Amino acid sequence: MTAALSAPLTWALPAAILLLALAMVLTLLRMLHGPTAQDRVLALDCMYLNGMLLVLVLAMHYASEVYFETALLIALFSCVGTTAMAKFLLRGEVIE
Amino acid sequence: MRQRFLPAPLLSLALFGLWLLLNHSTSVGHITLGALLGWAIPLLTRGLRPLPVRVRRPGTILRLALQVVYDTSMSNFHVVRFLLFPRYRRHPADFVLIPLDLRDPNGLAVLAMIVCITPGTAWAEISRDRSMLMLHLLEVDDAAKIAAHVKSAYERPLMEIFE
Amino acid sequence: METVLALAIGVLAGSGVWLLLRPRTFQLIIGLCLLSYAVNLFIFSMGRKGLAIAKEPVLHLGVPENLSNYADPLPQALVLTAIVIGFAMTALFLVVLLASRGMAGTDHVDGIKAQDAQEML
Amino acid sequence: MSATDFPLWLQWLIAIFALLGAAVALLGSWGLLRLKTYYERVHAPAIIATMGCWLIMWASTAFYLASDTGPTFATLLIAVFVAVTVPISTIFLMRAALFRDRRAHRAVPPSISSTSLARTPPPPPAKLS
Amino acid sequence: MPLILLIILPFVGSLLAAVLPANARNTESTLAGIISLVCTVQAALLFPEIANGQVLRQEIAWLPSLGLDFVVRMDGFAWMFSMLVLGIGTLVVLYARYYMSPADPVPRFFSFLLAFMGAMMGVVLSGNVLQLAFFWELTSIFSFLLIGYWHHRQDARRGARMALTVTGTGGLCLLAGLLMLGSMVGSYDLDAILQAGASIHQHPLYTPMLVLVLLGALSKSAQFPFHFWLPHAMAAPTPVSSYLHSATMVKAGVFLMARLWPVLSGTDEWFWIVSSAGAATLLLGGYVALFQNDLKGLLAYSTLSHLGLITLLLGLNSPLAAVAAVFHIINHATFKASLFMAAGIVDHESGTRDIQRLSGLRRMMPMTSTLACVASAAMAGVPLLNGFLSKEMFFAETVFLDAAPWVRILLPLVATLAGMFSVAYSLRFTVDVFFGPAATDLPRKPHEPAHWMRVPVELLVLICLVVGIFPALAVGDILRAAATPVVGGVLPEFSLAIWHGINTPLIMSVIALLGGIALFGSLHWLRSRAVLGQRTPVLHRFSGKRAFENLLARLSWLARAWRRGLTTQQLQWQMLWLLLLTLVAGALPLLLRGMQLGQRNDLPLSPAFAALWGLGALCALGAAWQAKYHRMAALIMLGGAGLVTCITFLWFSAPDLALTQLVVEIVTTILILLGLRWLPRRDQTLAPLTAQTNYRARVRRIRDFLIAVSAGLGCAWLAFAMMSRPFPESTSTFFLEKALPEGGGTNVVNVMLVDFRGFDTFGEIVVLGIVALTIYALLRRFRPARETMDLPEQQRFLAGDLQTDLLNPRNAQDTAIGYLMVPAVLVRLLLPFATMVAVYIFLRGHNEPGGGFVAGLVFSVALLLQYIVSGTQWVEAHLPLFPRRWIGVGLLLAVATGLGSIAVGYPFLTSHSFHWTLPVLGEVHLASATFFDLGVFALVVGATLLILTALAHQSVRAHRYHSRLLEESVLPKD
Amino acid sequence: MPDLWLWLGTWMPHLMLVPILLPMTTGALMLLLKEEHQRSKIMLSTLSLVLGLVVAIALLHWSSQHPTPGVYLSGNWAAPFGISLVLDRLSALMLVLTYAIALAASVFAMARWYKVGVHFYVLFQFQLMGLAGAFLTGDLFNLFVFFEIMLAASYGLLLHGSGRLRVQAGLHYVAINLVASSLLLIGTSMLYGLTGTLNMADLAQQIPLVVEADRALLHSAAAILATAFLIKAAVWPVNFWLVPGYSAATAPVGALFALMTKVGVYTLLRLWTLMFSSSAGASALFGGQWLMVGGMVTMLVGAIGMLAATRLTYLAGYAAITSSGTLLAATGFGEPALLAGLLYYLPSSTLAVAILFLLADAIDRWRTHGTSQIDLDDEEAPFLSHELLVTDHMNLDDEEQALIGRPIPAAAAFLGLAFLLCTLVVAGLPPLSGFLGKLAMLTALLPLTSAVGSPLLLPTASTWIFFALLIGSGLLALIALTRAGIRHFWAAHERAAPEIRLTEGLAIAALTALVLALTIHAPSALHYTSSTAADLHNPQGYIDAVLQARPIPNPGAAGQEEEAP
Repeated sequence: MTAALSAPLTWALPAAILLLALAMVLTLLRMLHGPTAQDRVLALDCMYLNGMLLVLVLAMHYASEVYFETALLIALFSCVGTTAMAKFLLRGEVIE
Repeated sequence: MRQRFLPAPLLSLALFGLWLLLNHSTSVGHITLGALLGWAIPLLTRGLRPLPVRVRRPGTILRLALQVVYDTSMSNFHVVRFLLFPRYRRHPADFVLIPLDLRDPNGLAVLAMIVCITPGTAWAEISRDRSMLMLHLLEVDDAAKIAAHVKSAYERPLMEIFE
Repeated sequence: METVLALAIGVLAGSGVWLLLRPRTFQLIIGLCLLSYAVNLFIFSMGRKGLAIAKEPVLHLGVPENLSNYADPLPQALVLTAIVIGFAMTALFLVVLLASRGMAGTDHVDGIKAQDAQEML
Repeated sequence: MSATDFPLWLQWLIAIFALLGAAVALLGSWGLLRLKTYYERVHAPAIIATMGCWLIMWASTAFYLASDTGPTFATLLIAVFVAVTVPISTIFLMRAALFRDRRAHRAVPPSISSTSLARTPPPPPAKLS
Repeated sequence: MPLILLIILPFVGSLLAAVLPANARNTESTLAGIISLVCTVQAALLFPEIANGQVLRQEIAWLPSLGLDFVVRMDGFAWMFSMLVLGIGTLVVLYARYYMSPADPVPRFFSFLLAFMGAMMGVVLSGNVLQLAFFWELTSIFSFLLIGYWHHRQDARRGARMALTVTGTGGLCLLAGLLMLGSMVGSYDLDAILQAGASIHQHPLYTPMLVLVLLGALSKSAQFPFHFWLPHAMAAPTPVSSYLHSATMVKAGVFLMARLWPVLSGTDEWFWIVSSAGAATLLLGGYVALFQNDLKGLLAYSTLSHLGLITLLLGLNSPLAAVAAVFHIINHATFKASLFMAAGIVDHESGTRDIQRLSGLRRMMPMTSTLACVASAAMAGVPLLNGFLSKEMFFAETVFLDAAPWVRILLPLVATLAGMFSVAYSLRFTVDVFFGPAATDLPRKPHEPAHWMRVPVELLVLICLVVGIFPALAVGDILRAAATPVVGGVLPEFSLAIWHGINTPLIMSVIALLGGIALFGSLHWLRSRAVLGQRTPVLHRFSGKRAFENLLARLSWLARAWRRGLTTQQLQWQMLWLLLLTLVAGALPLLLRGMQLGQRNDLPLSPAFAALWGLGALCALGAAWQAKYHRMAALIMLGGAGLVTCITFLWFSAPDLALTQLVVEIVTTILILLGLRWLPRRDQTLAPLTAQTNYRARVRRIRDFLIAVSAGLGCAWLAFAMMSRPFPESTSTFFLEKALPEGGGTNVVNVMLVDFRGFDTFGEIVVLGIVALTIYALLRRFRPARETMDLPEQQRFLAGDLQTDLLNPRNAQDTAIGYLMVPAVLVRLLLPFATMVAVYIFLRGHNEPGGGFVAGLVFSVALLLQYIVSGTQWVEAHLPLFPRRWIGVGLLLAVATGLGSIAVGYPFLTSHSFHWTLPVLGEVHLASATFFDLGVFALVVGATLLILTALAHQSVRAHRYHSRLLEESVLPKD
Repeated sequence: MPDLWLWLGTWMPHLMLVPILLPMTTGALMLLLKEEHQRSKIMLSTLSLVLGLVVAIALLHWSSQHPTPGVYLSGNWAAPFGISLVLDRLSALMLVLTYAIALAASVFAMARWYKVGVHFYVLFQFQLMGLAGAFLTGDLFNLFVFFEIMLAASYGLLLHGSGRLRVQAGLHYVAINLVASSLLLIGTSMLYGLTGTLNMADLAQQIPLVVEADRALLHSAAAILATAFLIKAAVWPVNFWLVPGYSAATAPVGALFALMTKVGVYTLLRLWTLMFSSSAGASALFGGQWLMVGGMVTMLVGAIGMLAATRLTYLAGYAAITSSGTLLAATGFGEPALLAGLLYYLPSSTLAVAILFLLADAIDRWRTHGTSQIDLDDEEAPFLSHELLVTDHMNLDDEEQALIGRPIPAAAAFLGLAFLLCTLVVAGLPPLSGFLGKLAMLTALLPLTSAVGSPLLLPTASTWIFFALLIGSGLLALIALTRAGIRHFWAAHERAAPEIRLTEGLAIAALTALVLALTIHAPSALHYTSSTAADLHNPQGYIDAVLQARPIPNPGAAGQEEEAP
């Protein structure tokens, strides 16, 4: 316990990672369940967000400075897939 | 002349900042390179950005930002509470119509950002002539109050800034 | 960890293979994508000293350059190439699939009408 | 400087921030799963994009500042980018949902654009200022 | 003159003949005549040496590694045959000059004829059995071409094909047999083989070898049961028939049997196979010849019969019989060639070869008649003609044979019967055609042919007479020289006298003569009573030709049936086979050698990772499950699986991979979505499954499921086995050590991509470029299905309140309107930032994760976002991109960078780093790899944009189509 | 001429790059030209091909002069660290073959085919790059990359001109090859995992050292890898894609594709002789019998397919399958003498199949007067109705047809001769190289015993089966091809003379001449192939050459510019 208290990062970060992974699983359930296509897209969007946070925490956990770009790209581009899908649902074609 | 060689100074500045942040370095080389890129990229992508952006009143911007931070934090707490204790839901979710006076696309875009990053509020639809905005709110107690809040807290400053 | 990854590869490959055996072109392309994930992970798992955590092959000053400090860079380079080629091939297959669909009027892999084929399953 | 060498208060700070952020993400995802209608569900990820994102971002900024390498303030960029991109996807998704629900004659408000405008075939080119 | 010229000259002549103009009949025949005459004379001049028992031999090393030295070897037997080939060849050329019509395209004819002559000489003079097989097949081929000379006739085509198929097959068998023979003896050289003598009879492979060789020989000589091709080969022009199908080519079979007689004969197998085939042919040919109404048909069957005789003689395992066989080869060649030519003259002058129509030609063409009569008398074996002599020898052999009792009784009977047939058909040939009342209804009025056309016949008949009257004088030496090598050195005693006293053979001859006349008379009588039809009694039921054609037809049907069974055009089956094969291939070694897992310690399991992959697995399964009807859902789940893969890469220390996977994932999603627009909606009109199809469907699914499960398990097992094994030393340490000092970068993966393994990257970008171009090319001719050509459902015939602000950006000048307004502003703002990020990722690539590829994709995705929001036309109007030029420039940049190092003396793609110290900026570091990466960047941008915009442009086409429909007001109102 | 070869030889080893880089640069340059500049594109392409052919011949010459293979260390990294290109006799031979066929096909395409779609010549050049790379590379993964280049370009070329048949066949072709590529990756990565290297020469050294516990995995990896190559080499039962695919392609592409199956064979040959040579310890000659069996079944299927085929392109496709089966089976025996025969047979059969594809195009156009599409209904068997219909009686003059020959138009005669030549080569009849090749293999199967009476080693059953199949498949091919030839050249005499453009004729003539040259120069060709076979059988020379090649040393900091090797 003292070890845990003296080095909270050693357990807190894995716990955070686990929470985020569970969050992703929850979004997956929504994705599987649907019921509408927009629900699934929303779930994917959310999954990407969770994934991005997971990457950030993972980076801290492993004290790595090179994971950041991945998170940055997720942040920048997670909307692209969602937008394309939403546009497809809305207009039947992605690029008009 | 400025239009041709420096089409978007604000954007250039932002890009310059982005460069320095990304490289977390303030060496001479990076400053030169960042400035160069900040100047060149808007120039190259100029064709795809036809809308000029004019921004005034930095003070208003600051005020608006603070307001947004405050509102966002509050609504975050609301939503968290709502999610944690679903039983204590007080009001149903609903759409809210808000008449708009703001017409500038950039201003509307900032409004959209504010609305969207505020949990519990989602941008649903804007009328074609931009005179009416429809939001979806997680909890609607009084639609008129919400509309008034949006107009006063966000739309007005935005109109000041962009128009 | 290895078990999880191996199982993951297995599931991806199995799903991909199942889809490869389906009659619709769209199933085929999804199957190929899944298969390529599986293959990429498979190649990736072939690194020296197995899987490595927090040992990115990005050199740090003062850290001895050997495989106990860095992940094996070679499989990573291979996977990179494989990803790119896989992407290109997916794109190509998609377009061929569309063309086939346009010419044959059906999305069966053999270009036959659904009604004629008992195998639209 | 490795993470375990951080001062304890900093470790706690980072740990709490990260855990809270993760918890918020979990809560948001839970909301996504649990809420009844699509329009309610749309709001759940918003807390991830704001609160979850900011908490974890501050945690990692603190982490990198303390460990003296890495992206440091650049992590702020993530929050900024998220703020810019979330509206894009939300607007599209909401519009798509409304469109599909209206087509399916579900109970959603009618369009707020005037319908007479919609019926005229190609609209006049809208020239913006 | 070197012997080899005897082979080469005809081929040279053939080439010359082929290039002469089509109407050069005289030139052609002169050329052919001169060549064959020169060869004949040359060969004849060699006789003194040959008669001494010398064996002339020339060797030219050709393919020593195959044992195929070019050995030209001439002994007496070969000399005799060469004389036949060349001498009769000369006469045939002369004859053909007059026979062929002026309108005939003779270059082809003479060219093939000369080539055939060369090939035949090759067979005869081969001193190497492989060389013999080589020329053997050539004779088949040229015979095929000559039979098919009048290719507009169906019988010619069929006859040619049949001849080639039968003799070609035989030739292949022969080749196999000779290879075995050579392998048994240890050499392909004929001399060596002949010296091996009877020693190979004991070899275990003797019988199969013998069967194969005999298959070749018997089919070539048209022996039963391969006899049927020869009559059909008569569709060839008559010179060809007389040359190939009586005098030379068909003799190749007996030539071979005689050639290898010392080695092969002397066993029971030999006796039974050869003599029974000979005897059967002898009788069959004679019998069928009796009923032929076609002159050439009659001659063809008589040829069969005589060849059967020769074969029978060779099969008797007695040296004397072999001598008789050799003698009969000579005799048959002379009289049969002359007969064919005579028949050709009749045909040529009267316009028909139908014996029933011909009659009394004696009056119109007395000379020809006389010649034909003499020749057929020789064929019948009338004394004082050469045929008599060899027949006598034959009869004698059948009588004095040392064999089983029933054979000793049967054989003379057979011989006498065959003699009778021979007399009868000879009579039919002469009496029916040349005697009797003059025919009146002939197509042409017959008269004597041109004198020179008759000369060959005259010469040949003269030989018949001379040999018949002065046998010993005329051919004694020749026969002796020719027969010695056949019997293997020791020539048995034989006498070439006309009169041997009254003995059994003579009595048999007399019986044959008288019986033959009687047979002819009775048949004549029957025929005049119209009892006999057009067909051969009894035997017409057993048509070899029909059997052959049936066989071929059946073979073809069978092949088709097998092909249907052995191959499939259905992709699912192909996939099934492929996967099964892979499973077997992958599993078999493991099962055979035992599967072992390694001992390596696991990394500690992270529950988060397990949860993540639970999610990934569910996504994969979900995608597999939903891909049939819910494409969108499948695509979304694919995205989920991709994200988990990306995070996995990151987790296990591969940031470069994670970046690439992420961006590629996004582009792929857009791509598939773009494609989804052109796929049909879920088909609701599927016919409901019947109970039977349902059952089959279930079986299929279970089978596929099992395969999928085993493939998955297999992959998992392999992966786990590999991961848990201890690894040997690898090259990787080298890369880690050299990356910075020599590669100039700290990101080893990137250094590897642009330096260590730059060639891979080089290839990879080419792939991308090719694919982009292919897609562009394919989509240029894209023809979407009709129902998808219309607007998407979402844009069709909707109530106004659904459409409202939904605008197609095509219709707006600035596309930032309606629902797109706010996104457009944000997306356009995103572009410069994304570009900046791309530059950042590009520049840091060498030292940190990133690089040209990811940067290119980032830039492309940012641009694609513009396309999505603002539409194709607006983007392209505002920012013209030329993706193909990007591709071209990218490739050239990469090549130029690579070649740059050659310019400074280093191999391709060697990387160089440059360092400058500039006044203000300090140290500037530039690696040549950066330029390479720049090429990658340009190419990736170009390729991605080309691919996606080419797809996107299809939408524009659809809209154009739609508005055209609107204009034409043919849009269905519903 | 010798001076030219000498002069070119001085450019070694950089010359080895030319077959890869030249087409690529040409392709990239063509991309920069506008679409209207077709003429200059054709010129550029032809020029580049001619140059490439000259270089390939120079390389052949070089390799025939040098006992050790040429090694090029790209990026100046020593093997096994960098990617090395290796030029030995085998690859030089394949290069010359590739460039010759490519040049002819491209000349053939000039007449009409390039017009039916865009980027024909660009894709053609890239295809060539892929082929050349696959022949030259000495690295397993790089081989995969070049395979992908080759395949990607072949997809494009196959689909060139679009149309339902092409797209349908293309879909199957692409799908199968994508799966094959996955297998290739799995096999390659497993080999890396087990041996720690990707360099083929190094692999050859490492494989005997693999620990016994890993050998099952090693063999599994090799088998999976081999499956991938077998798919490309069109072994039964994974060759169903080939015939529809190749016959749907345009003629010049079909001709080039005749080479593609040979790439699979080449790769198997290369890897198998390196990795599982007789000196590979416990893995020596692994899988040889499977290759043998697979090859023989493939031969049989190919021959049956030829017999069943009615369309010329199908005939050609099955001919390709037969030839590839023959080569595989011969490979499986692992006999140097057989290998020599195989290597001689390979180019001739490839050339013959390529000519067949070109001829099929000309003949089909002739048959349909260049107007309508070919009647594609393959399910009926027209040959049974009119050429093979069983007739009862035989009389030679019933039809009263004129006994005067019909002159054959020069163009038809030309096509006919070329067809005859193909028939002879494919069926293995004399006097052409097909016969010599088969003979070489046959004699290798039944080697001469030294002396009469010496103890005999009777050949094994598989030898006999292969022996019979070699001869039997030739026979079936002969039947099928004569049937087709008679039907197309003899039976149809009412037609006008075929229209062949000069370039088309030139292409066919050039390839024909090549076959003839191969026949005439058989002694030297066979000498070359047998030394190639000896090299392959004894891979130590290859291994040493690759592993002992040294990069150019770093001259150190020279002035302002520091160069890192």
